[in-house]
Parts: sequence; structure tokens; C-alpha cells
Amino acid sequence: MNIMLMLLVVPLITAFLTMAILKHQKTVWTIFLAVSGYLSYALFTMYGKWDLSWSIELGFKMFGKNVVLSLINSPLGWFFAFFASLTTLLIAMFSIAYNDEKHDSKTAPIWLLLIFSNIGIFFAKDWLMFFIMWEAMSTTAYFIIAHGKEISAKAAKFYLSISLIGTSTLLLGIILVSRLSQTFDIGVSIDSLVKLFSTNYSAALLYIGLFITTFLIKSAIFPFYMWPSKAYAESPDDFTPFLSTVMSKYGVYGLILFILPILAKSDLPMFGKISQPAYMLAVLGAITSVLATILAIFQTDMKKLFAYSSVANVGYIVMGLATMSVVGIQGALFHSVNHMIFKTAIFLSLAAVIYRTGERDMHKLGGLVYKMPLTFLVYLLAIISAAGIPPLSGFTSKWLIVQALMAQKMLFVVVAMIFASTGAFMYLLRCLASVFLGQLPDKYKDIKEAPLLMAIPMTILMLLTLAIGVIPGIITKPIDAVLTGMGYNVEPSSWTTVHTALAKSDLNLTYLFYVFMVACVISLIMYLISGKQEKIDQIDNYTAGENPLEWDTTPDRFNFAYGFYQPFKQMFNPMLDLISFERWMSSFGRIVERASSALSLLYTRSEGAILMLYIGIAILIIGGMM
Amino acid sequence: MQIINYADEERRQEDNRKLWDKVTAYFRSRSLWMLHYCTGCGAMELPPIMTSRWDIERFGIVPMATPRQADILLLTGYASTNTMKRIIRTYEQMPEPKWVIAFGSCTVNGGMYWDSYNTVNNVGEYIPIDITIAGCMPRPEAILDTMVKLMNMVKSGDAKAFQKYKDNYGYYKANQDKLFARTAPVLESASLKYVHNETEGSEQ
Amino acid sequence: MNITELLKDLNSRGLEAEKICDGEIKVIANKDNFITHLHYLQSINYEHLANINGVDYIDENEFEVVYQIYSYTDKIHIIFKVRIPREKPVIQSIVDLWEQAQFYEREVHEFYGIHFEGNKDLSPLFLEDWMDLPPLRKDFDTERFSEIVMGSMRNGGKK
Amino acid sequence: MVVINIILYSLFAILVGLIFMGIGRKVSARMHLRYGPPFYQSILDIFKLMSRKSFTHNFVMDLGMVMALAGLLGTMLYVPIAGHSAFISNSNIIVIMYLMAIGSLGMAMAVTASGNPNATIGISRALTMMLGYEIPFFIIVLGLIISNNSSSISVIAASQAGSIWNWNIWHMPLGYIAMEITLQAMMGEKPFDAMIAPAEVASGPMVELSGKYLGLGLLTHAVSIFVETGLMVNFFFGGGSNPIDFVIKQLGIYLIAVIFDNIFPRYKIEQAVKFLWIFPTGIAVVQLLLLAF
Amino acid sequence: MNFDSYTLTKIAKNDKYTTYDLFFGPNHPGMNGNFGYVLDMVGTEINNVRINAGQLHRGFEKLMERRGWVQNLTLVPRICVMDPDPNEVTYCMAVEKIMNVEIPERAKYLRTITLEMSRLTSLLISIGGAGASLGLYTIMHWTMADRDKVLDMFEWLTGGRVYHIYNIPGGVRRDTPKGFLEKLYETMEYLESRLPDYDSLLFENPIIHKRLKGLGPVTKEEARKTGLSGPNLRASGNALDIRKDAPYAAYSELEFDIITQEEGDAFARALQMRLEYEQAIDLIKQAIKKMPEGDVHANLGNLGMLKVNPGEAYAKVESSKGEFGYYIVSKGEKKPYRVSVRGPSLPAGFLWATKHLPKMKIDDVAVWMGTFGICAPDFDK
Repeated sequence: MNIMLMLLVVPLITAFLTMAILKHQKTVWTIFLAVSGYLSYALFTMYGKWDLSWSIELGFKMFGKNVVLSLINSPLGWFFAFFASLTTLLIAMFSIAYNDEKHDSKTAPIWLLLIFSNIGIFFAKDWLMFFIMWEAMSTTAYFIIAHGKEISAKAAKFYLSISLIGTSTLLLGIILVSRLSQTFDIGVSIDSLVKLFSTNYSAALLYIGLFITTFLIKSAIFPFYMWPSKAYAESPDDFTPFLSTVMSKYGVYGLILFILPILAKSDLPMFGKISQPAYMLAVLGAITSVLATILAIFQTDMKKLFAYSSVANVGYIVMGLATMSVVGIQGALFHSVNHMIFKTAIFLSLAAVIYRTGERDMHKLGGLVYKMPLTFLVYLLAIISAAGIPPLSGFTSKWLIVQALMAQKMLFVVVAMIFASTGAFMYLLRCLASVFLGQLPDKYKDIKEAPLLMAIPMTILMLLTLAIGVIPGIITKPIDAVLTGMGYNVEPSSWTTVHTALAKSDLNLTYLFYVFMVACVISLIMYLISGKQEKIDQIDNYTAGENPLEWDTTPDRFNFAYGFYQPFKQMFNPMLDLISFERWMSSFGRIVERASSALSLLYTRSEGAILMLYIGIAILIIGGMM
Repeated sequence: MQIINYADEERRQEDNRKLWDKVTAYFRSRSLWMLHYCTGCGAMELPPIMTSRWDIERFGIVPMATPRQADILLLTGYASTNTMKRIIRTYEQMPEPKWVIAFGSCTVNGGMYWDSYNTVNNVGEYIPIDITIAGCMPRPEAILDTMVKLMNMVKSGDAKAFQKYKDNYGYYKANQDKLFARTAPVLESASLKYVHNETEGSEQ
Repeated sequence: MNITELLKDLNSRGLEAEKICDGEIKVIANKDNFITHLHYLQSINYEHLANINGVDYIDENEFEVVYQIYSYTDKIHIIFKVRIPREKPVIQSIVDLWEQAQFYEREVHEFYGIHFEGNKDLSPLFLEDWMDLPPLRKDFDTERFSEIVMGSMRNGGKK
Repeated sequence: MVVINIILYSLFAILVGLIFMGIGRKVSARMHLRYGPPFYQSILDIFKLMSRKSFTHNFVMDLGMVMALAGLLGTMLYVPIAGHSAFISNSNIIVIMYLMAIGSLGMAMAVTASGNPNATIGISRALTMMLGYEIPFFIIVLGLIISNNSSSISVIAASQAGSIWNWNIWHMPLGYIAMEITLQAMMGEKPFDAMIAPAEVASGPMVELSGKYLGLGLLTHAVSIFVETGLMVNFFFGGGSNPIDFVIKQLGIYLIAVIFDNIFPRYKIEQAVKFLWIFPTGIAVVQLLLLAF
Repeated sequence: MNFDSYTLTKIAKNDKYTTYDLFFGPNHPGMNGNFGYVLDMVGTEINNVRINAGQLHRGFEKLMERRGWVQNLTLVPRICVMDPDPNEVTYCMAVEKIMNVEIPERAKYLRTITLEMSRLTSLLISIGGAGASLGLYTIMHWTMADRDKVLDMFEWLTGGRVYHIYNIPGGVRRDTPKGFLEKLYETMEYLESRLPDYDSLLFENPIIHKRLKGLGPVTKEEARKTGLSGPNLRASGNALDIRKDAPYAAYSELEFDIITQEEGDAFARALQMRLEYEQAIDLIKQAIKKMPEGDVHANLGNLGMLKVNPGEAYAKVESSKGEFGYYIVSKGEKKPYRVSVRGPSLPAGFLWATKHLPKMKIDDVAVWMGTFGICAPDFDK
């Protein structure tokens, strides 16, 4: 059987299979792990085979041709699909341990459907396939986010209502573009839109505007940056990494697949070194990352905090893409992978914390390093990577994006980027300080380290981020293929060095790691030759000479975690009112929600109804086309 | 409680100190950081010695904010019972090596507060003292002189009160408990008359 | 109001008022209704409560609570004294009249064991874990206490 | 060979940083109408701190302090000293900016591990301040990068070689002024020292550091002084023709900071950030616009 | 998103994990004296405050009942270390009131001089301390250096640097040394010449204005009603000064106006200190010029065996912090029956702490204390 088809069929079949044995949770999740393992392996073997494809002719005609649903193994799609399935594999391993009696979310079958649509999106060759998979992805994600909890269902509805806008603009866009290009093929539609740009500028802008809206909504770029804070926070803890790292990339993938080639090939009015629409995109990315960073700094719920952090990171990626330069796109793709790795590591370690403590508010936790040192270490390396600190992977991609922005003289965008990444430091450290460091509250005196099955994927992620940081070639080599596939002329990248457009600014990361290690050794020697240290109890602290217990100051009451950046926040209070789109977004969302809840009643009763929905939507769309 | 006599033992140790110890002792003596803690009125003469006129920073002595960073604890004057408790906690929070200087007559025998119900008479019974300065209050010159003396003692390895505290912890702990861990009134008169007031209070 | 008028006024209200020197009088009030007098004094601009202190007249078996009151307009200081029996040292609180009184009353409570009705917080302010007689009472022997607890010696131990 | 170079450069930076601290103390003492400690006082302090016993709450404290010093040493190695550096590199400014963050991260980790609220408040302030000064600092750096079309410090320093009139301080005086203010914040000198304010949070991050931890902290500070003044020399003062010239310029810059340190009280953290985002940032933006257009 | 700063106290009530305790003192660089507050914090804002006093309690009032009338003179200055002379003078005045003794004119002037010199030393610490609590250590060093000049004059006059025990019942201990007054006048001129430096460093510093203005305001009526006194009272716009209202020593013969500020905030209090410092210099100069010749103490017989006739009196003095009051009851014995001390810092240190500190930022506590001139030993006693 065609391997492309296998990629789709395996998750689909197992999805229905696992539905039948939903009661045996461990088995279900093990099957899930096996499927993701298979997918990762299959995708790995597919590297370099860029001629793989699969198509099926549907029995009716449009635009004078037979309508075809087709898949193709493009380097870009492979790049995203491979790293997505790798992430899924690691999450799956985590999920086996996570979904015990207490934390069971029973979402494995739907998740498999989601993976099915995930593969479909990344390998779709025509708009029809793309749309079906896109719609399937949006809907299945809704069910996983809802996962049978009252509050989650609310967040999921919010997510669904926002997604509905996205899918409807996508549908409209597809209809318009297909009409224009007389085919559903994506490649052809790019060329026809490029042509349209030279004849009717504003119409073309409207066409790509529809697509951009869809992609921005999916990636939660300004002005749609609000929904992740709800959806990510309320979804199952083991699903959040997938939602945050893989699903936020669909929009990015869409932008690279469709928007970038159009902007690159068209003759557009320029602003400085780059075209105006691209600059607009960069500005949107900049606004997103700045706002999301500011909002993340003030969160008390750790999952919400990292939801905003994800939004900010996607903002960086969009900024990198908008430079339209090789270095920028390289950086953006690199950062997409990095974001998958470090954000998965972060969310998994937080899931481990939630698994052990059942608490999501940062200020109610503290001092967990005493009990969960490995989780702490994973989280630490992940945030070092997320903050873009060398020698870990996050640095390389951020550095590439910054270099690209500077080379293109996008001055204020790059300042926004630096603001966001310094701000990232603030919120990342806040979570570190509040959750893992500080005083361990009495009620967590006897919690344990995360179970082995959780520890393994976390450790792998930790090593992965270090490996990529030291040897960037692991990622830059596949990126070369992607860029070549997109029509850029690139020199083959080296294993150790990353290049930029600026003069004399290349960076050898392996050397950097080496230098840093030598510095570490010097520092360690200084530490070792100096006097001995004695370990003391956590409450044995400077308390101005007072005995804290005489003042009823237990460790619970000796931990500064709430209102961590309160003085800073007061500076922003007037502004927070303004940027809190949440109010109008939620009022808007509520209207859609009401409409959708009437609809959703039909199929929330049983999971099997999803299939009905699929078929119904497919018929609807195709019927609309006729 | 047996108190080890240090005088002889130290003199014996003096000769066979290693070179490394001598070097550390020199550096330590040149960089004594004192804890910024005004335990009593003697603290009033600290600002002058720290500031322009006497400028103790010449000798590398600077005030430090917390006991973790400090080398010297200054007991500036009388120690009330409450303060004594805090002094002991502070002293125990200081890393070794650490030294204590007691200021003024009231730290030796209570001074003019000898019969007060809330001041400790001899501070040396509760924590070990390296040097005591006489006077009420000691003049800045005296303090400066003491500091220099302490520097010399540190350099020669004579200032070992912290060692004494470790070795005779039982003695010090017993004295501290006598002061703080009181469970019953000390004077007989209390049991007769104070009870009335307590019941009166609870009725209200 | 000058000092003679004030004395006359206070005497007419049933208080024993007496001049000590220029700008200073002492007033002895009854423990049952002293608050109304203080209220009156406050209403005629005696708005500064400088201090509240106790005196232990052990020979007369009485405590005296002394309120130091001053008028910024009349420039007259009143030593306002209230006697209460030593067996039942209870007096009404004046927290409602002067806010700072709560701390002065806590102090007097701590040092004399006088209970102030209406003062919500009479927890010890200065002494920690104090179990003996309130220390400022005349029958508390501070030297003996110091001798037992701190090992103090007369003349530094010399005979 | 490179390893030996790295060790020598590290020791050099530490030594210079410590002596600068000593001279700084001497200068502030003179401003206070005092005699002041000897110029090598900081070396004595470090030695004492390293040789005494110390307390740790958990392994994060050890890890953090080692990481902090390592990060700063790593940063230092990327700063060219009068054209010399421990190994051949492009001395990329962005790398330096992010490498310096290791120091902050390590320090932040180590002190929050102690669980003392004073320390945590100090860290929250330090990070807020970091966001405050990174913006103007980066805008100034951006101006330099744009005008040289390279993000390499060596290139920026080399472009000013030759006469004293080639120095960037004459070409971009506004940038220099903004940098001077920003440098004050980067070095944590008053009026931007809210993070260690002894009167408010009992010396903030340092509150639980004893013995060698404080020693490592001071070494980190010494190296950071070297790095920050070194950056300034490379950016605006031609980078120096030989190491001695370089160090003298650094000292001059450091002493300016010390003098300002002694005549200003401290801002509250939010006031400091506001100030940094208005004045130095505004000046730097004007400078950037002048350079870019 | 939750706007936590809007409703911090509400959040603190509902969620016990949001608050934590911070120990501000006794061993804290921002605390002047051995005293403390235990702050219940939400974020960096104070939610509630517990007072931690008593570290300096020595039982003065008990000890004074056990010592002779003159022996007590050694105890009283220890009640306020920063500003010891008002204690001596107040105690002596109370004794003199009971004994009905009038002290000689020259003694009055000498008392005035010692009181004002003591005020200078205390205000120099307060001004320097307020600067240091904001991180401006330079001013601290300068004021301390200048304070030493005054202490040297004290040493010459009385033999002691900090505790002088110069005032005794009936006058002062001894006459001035030769050349003292001229040297004192010179010192005063020197101190006056230093004022522009202080101003440009501290009081005209824009950051100081930004930090202090609007911090810890006290209204005019509140200040009178809650027992505030001295500079704190006058900084709120009350033109009240014991030196004018109930003149003691030689104040009735000296010319001076009561300085007031209107705002009542921390900056007004700091400025009030600065202006009263200038006024004190002026008063000393006036006193030196007007100094009459004559005895310096009234003859009360052998002071060591002094017996005071039965009676009671309350005497008060305007110190640099406010009203120091001594209430003395005598039963005609060799020892006082009861001495009660009214320290000026209690209303600010206790009452206003509970009023001002909640809702205040941790940043401002030290400087708030500094401007109130809170001196722990005078309420701990």
C-alpha cells in the first residue's frame, strides 16, 4: 500500500479500534504510542523521497476536471510532520503514565483522529484535502479540549467559535481562489494569485487576507492572541503540549506554504527592504509577541502563562518569516522545531508537577526542587532554551531571526523581538522561582519524583534541546531541503556554524559550547577549591533575627510568589485594560458559542458522531463547490 | 559544666599552624565584615567610626546586611532578654569563622542595668565573646583600637571563641534555656496575685 | 479658657481639680464616670493625649491610672487621675476617644496588670513569655528576679 | 592552547574587575570625605569569602552560582580586548547579550533557591530592571550594527581605529549619552540599584549568600564590570590600541559610573523602568533614526 | 486575566497562599534601632502589620524607683540615645517643678545651648539616615562628619561625647570652659556653611522629590489628635511648639518663628527637619550672644543626698523628635516614687505604622520611618 496513504489510514483505523476498547485505558494509550512510533518511523524513512504522492479521483467534475484528493511528500510538509510526530511520540509515552484512574481524560481515540488530520494538513496537495483536514483538526481538537469537564467545555466552545471564523474565511478564500485558478491545486493557485497581484492589487490583497486571517487565528497571532490562554489552560495536561507546540504551527505552515511564495514572487510596493504586506505581517508578529509577553508576565496560572508564551513564540516565527530572507525563514523553521521541543518539555514537566500536586496556581506551589529534582532539571534546561540562552537550542533560532531582522533593517520589529525575549526571561524565571524554588509548603512534604515513564520523554527532550543547541546541523540540514524546495538558493549549511546576512557575523555554536564548558570548568574549580559548605534546612533563613515560628510563619507563609511583578504590573495597569481583548472577544465568542452549542448538542453525546460530522461537512463543501 | 582551657592549647597550636592557615588568617584579618545590627545604645558610636572621621573601612571593615555575610557580631551595649534571643539566633546563622565583640560595661556585668528584670547581665554566659570593650559608651577610639586588636588576634589565630561555643555548647545551651525556656514564674509572689487578674480578664 | 476658669468649671462638674503650677493642673476623677469627663475635656479642645501611665499606691492598696492631657488652644496641661482598687484592677478603655490610647493601655496593662475594658488587643507589647507579676508593680522585686534569672550580683559581686 | 588562553583571560578579567571594585570603593570613600580601603581590598574580601565556611539550602544554589560565574566568564571571552581575544571568533553582540543572561539566570536561580522572600523580591526587581535596560541598550547596539552592517564587536571597534576623532563617541554623541545612563542600570549602580537596596529588602539577592556563594557572586560582579565597561570601550572609545589603553579607558568609564552612584538616591523599580524607557530609550531612538535615515 | 493589583487585599482574604510574612527588623539595614515590624505582604505591597517592639526594654521606670534622685540622671539620657539632653532637662525640670526651684539665668541659657546642640546631632542623624535609607550614603557620611564637630564641642563642655549628664536639678553641672562659646559660634558658622551642600545633594534632588512626595500623608487634624508632636506635627501645618507654648530654659528670651509645612507628607517632614536644623543653629548663635554672666546652678545642698518634697509634676520639652514628658511622683523620700516617661515616637511608631504601612510598598518603609524620626528606645524604655 502507498506509504502516504498508510500514514492516513493507520491513525484513522486505530482511532475507531481504540474507541471499542476505550475501557482499557493503558492498552489504548499503548496503541497510541505504537501508532505515533510507527508514524515517526515512517516519516523518518520518507526523508529525501520527495516524489512520493497519493491521489484519488472523486467521481465528479469541477472546472472541467475530475476532482482529486491528493497528498504529496513535500520537504516543507515533511519537516513539520516529522517533528510533529516526534513530539507526539514523546507525549504519548508521557500520556501512558499520566492517564491513570485519577487523571484519565479518555481522549486517545480523538487524538488519533487529530493526528490523522495533522498528517493530512501537512501533506495536502490540493485545497480540498487541506480544507477537509483543517476542519477535522479544528473539530477534533475541540473534543479533546472539552474532555468532559464543565470549565474545559466552556474554553473549548470559545476555541471552537474562534476556529469557526477561521474555517469560514478559509472556505471563502478557497472558493475565491479556486474560481480564479480554475483548479484546487495549491501550486497553481499561488501562480494565479501572483498574476492577480500585478493586475488587481486590492483584490489579491483581499484573497490572501482571507487565508492570512485563517492562519493567524490558528497560530493565535494578533488580533486573535487571546484564545490560547483559555484553550491551552483547560485542555488535558498531556494534550496541552500538543496543542501548544504542534497545533500552533498549522498557521505557520499555512503561511510558509501559501502566503510566502506569493509575497516573494509578486511585485509589491516596498517598505524599506521588504514588501508592505510582509512588513504588516512582521508588525503583527511583533505586536503579538510583545503583548503576549506582557500578559504572560502577569499570569498566576502556570498553564496560562505558557499559553501566552506559546503565542509570543509563534510571534517570533512570524517575524522571522516576514523578513522573506533565507536567514529569516531558516530561523523561523528552526524556531518552530525548537518551540516544539522546549515547549513540550516545559508543558510535560508542568504536567508532572500537576500530576503530583494537583495544583496549577504557581503561588500555591514552591520548593518542588527538593522533591522533584529531575523535573526541575528538565524544566530548567527547557526554559534556558526558551529564553534563548546559549548553548541550548532556543538561542540559535532566536539569533537567526534577530540577525535576519537586523539585516533587513526592520528596526522596530527587532526591538520588539528583543523586548519579548527579555520579557520571556521574566515569566520563565517567575515560574521557576515560584514552582520549583522557594519554600516547600508543608502539604507537599511527601510527594515523589515523576514516574519513570514520564521521566523518560522529559529526559529525551532535555538531551534533544542540548544536542540541537550544540550541533545546529541536525535541524539546519533538513531546513536546507525545505528552502530548496521553496525555490531559494541555499548553500549547504554546516553542522556547527550558522550563517547570517550581516558581515562577519557567523556563529560557531559548537565552539561556543566548548568555550562555555571551559568557563564552567574554571568556575567549578573556583567553587571546589573554596571552603566547605553545609546544607541547612529550608526555613533556616535570614529573618532579621526573629524566629519565624514564633510569628506563625511556616514555610507556607514565607514564600513570595504571588504578585511577582506587581510594581511592573502597575506600570501597565492602564494599558492592560486596553489590550485585554478578552472582554470583547469573549462577548463575541459567546454569541458564536450559543449558536454552536445548539449544533454541538447533536454530537457531544457520543464520540461516534464525529464521523457523521466529517462526512456531512465534506458533502457540504463539495456541494457548495458545484 | 567543664570549660576547656584554651590558653595553653592555643599557644601550642600557634607554632604548628600550616602556611595555608597563616595566609587565610591574614586575609581574614584584613577583611572583617560586621553585621549591621544595633542591639543597644552603643550602636550610636558606630556611625562615627564607619563614616568620615574615623573611617573603619580603611581596615576593610564594612557593615553587612545579613548574618550570612558577616564575620563579626557586635553586641552594642546591654542585651535585653528579647534581644538576647535574637542575638543567639543571629549568631547561629553566621557561618564560621565568626567573632563577637561586646561593647560597653553593660555586656560584662549588666552595668547600670544590673538589677533590671529584662536585661542580661553577662552576655558571655550565652554566647562566646572574643573581645569586650569597657566604658559606657565606649569612645570611637576605643572601638577602633579593639578592631585593630581583633585583627591581630585573627591574624595570630587567637580569636577562637566560635570554637569554644561548639565545644561547650551544652554549657551555653543550659544558660540560654534558663533565660528563655521558663515554664513557671520565677518569684513566689507571682502565683499569689497574678492569677486573679487572668480570671478577671477572661470574664470580660 | 484660662486656668482659673478651667478649675472652676471642673470643680463645678464634681471633679477635684487643683493647680500645680502655671499651665498645669491635676484632676482626680471617679472610676465610674471619668470617661464622660474626658469626653467633656476633649470637646473643649483638650485634644492632645500625651500619655497614659499607671502608679502603684501599694500602701493605699490602689492603682492610679494617669491620663496626661493637653490643650493646644488653652496651653494647659491636665494630669487626670483615676484611682482603682488593687484587687480588681479594671477600668474602661478610652480607645474610642484617642486612637493612640490602645498602645498606652497595652503598655499599662503589661506593666501593671490593669485590665482595660473595651480595648480589643491587650497582648504583651514589650515582654516576651512573661509569667511573673507585672514588673512595675511595687511588690515585684526586680533585683531578686535578676539575681535568679540572670545571676546579677550587687556591687559586681564584691562584698 | 585555547584552554590556557581562556584561563589566562578569565583570570585577567577577574583581577581587573576586582581592582576596579577596589578603586571604585576608594573613589566613593573620597567622595564621602573618607580615606577609604586599599585598592586591593576586594581581592582580600574574595579570598576571605572563598576560604570560609558557607551555607547552602539545596544543590540549585551551588549550580546557580557556578553557572552565573561561568556565564559571565563566557561572555567576557567574547569581548575583544583591544583586538585581542582568547580565541578566534566574530564576537557577536547578540551572543554577548544572551550569554550575559546566563549570569542573571544563574544568580536568580541560586538566590531564589534559598526561599527567602527578600531575595525573591530582589530577583523580581532585577529582572524587571533587566527588561528596563535591555531596550535602550539594544537600540544603541542596533544603531551600531546598522551603521557597520555587522553584528561583530571586532568590526565595530576596528572601524574606529586610527585617530581619536574616529571614535563613535563623536559620531553618535546621543547614543553615548543613552549608553552612559543604560550602563548605570546594567552595572546596578544607583539610581538603578533597587534590586539590592539594603534598606528595603536587606541587600536583596545577596541576603542568603554566605561564604563562597557570596564570593562567586562578587566574582561575577567583577567580571560583569569588566564586560560592561569593555563593551562601552569597544562601542564608543575605539576599543583601545593595546590592553593597557583598553583597561585605562574601562577604568575611566567605571569611575564615571561610581561618581554617579554616589550622588543619586535610588529609584523605585517602577520609576527606574519608566525612566529608562523614556529618557535613554528616547535618546537612543533619535540616534537610531539619525543613523538609519 | 486577573487584575490582581486592583483587589490585592480582597485576594489576600480569599487565598491564604497569596500572603507571606516579611520581617522588617530588628536586624535589618533599613531599620533604625532595635525594633521591628512583621509585615504581612501581598506581592510587594503590605497587607497588614504586626509590631515587634520591646527589644530595648530595660525597665527604666522600675529602675528609677530604685535609685536616688541624682543617680537617675545617669539613666535618663539612655532613654533616647540620639537626642539625650532633652531627657536630662525634662527630668530636672520636673524635679525643679516639685521642689519649686528657679534656676539661674546663665544656667537657662546653657540648657538652651545643650538642648539645641543635642537637636543638631539628632537631626543630622535623621537627615543622613533618611538619605541613607534611599541609598544616598554620601549625605550620611557628610552629616556624620559634621555631627562629630558638635560632639567635640559637647566633649569640651561636658566631658562626654554622647551621654553628657550636664543638666542637674537646679541648673547645669559647671560653667563653660574658657573660649568655648567662641569656638561653638565658629562651629555653628561652619555647620551653616555646609547647608547648601546638603540641599543640593538631598533636598533639591529630583529623585528624592519623586520618592518622598505624597508618601505617608498626615492631615492637620489627625496629627493633633493622634498625639504626634514636634517636627511631625508641624510638618502637617500645625504651628505648635512647646518652646513657644510653655517656654522653658531661655526660649522665651530668644527670637524664633515656628516653622510649618502644609503637605504633611514624608517630604514635608524631611524638609521640616532640615529647616529646624537651620533654626537650631540660629538659636545657639542667639543664645551665645545673649548669654548673661552669673551662677550656673542653684544651691540645693548636697545633691547626692537630695530629698524632694512630696508632690507630683509633669514637665515636657520639645526635642528633635517631639514632646518628651516626664511625670514624676515624689513621696518625700530619697528616691522618686514613680517616674513615667512619655516618648515622642510612640504615636508614629505604633499608631501611624498601623495606619500608613498597609497599602504601602516595601520600598518605602525605611524612608517612611526615617522621616518620622522614629527612635525605638523612647517607647521601649
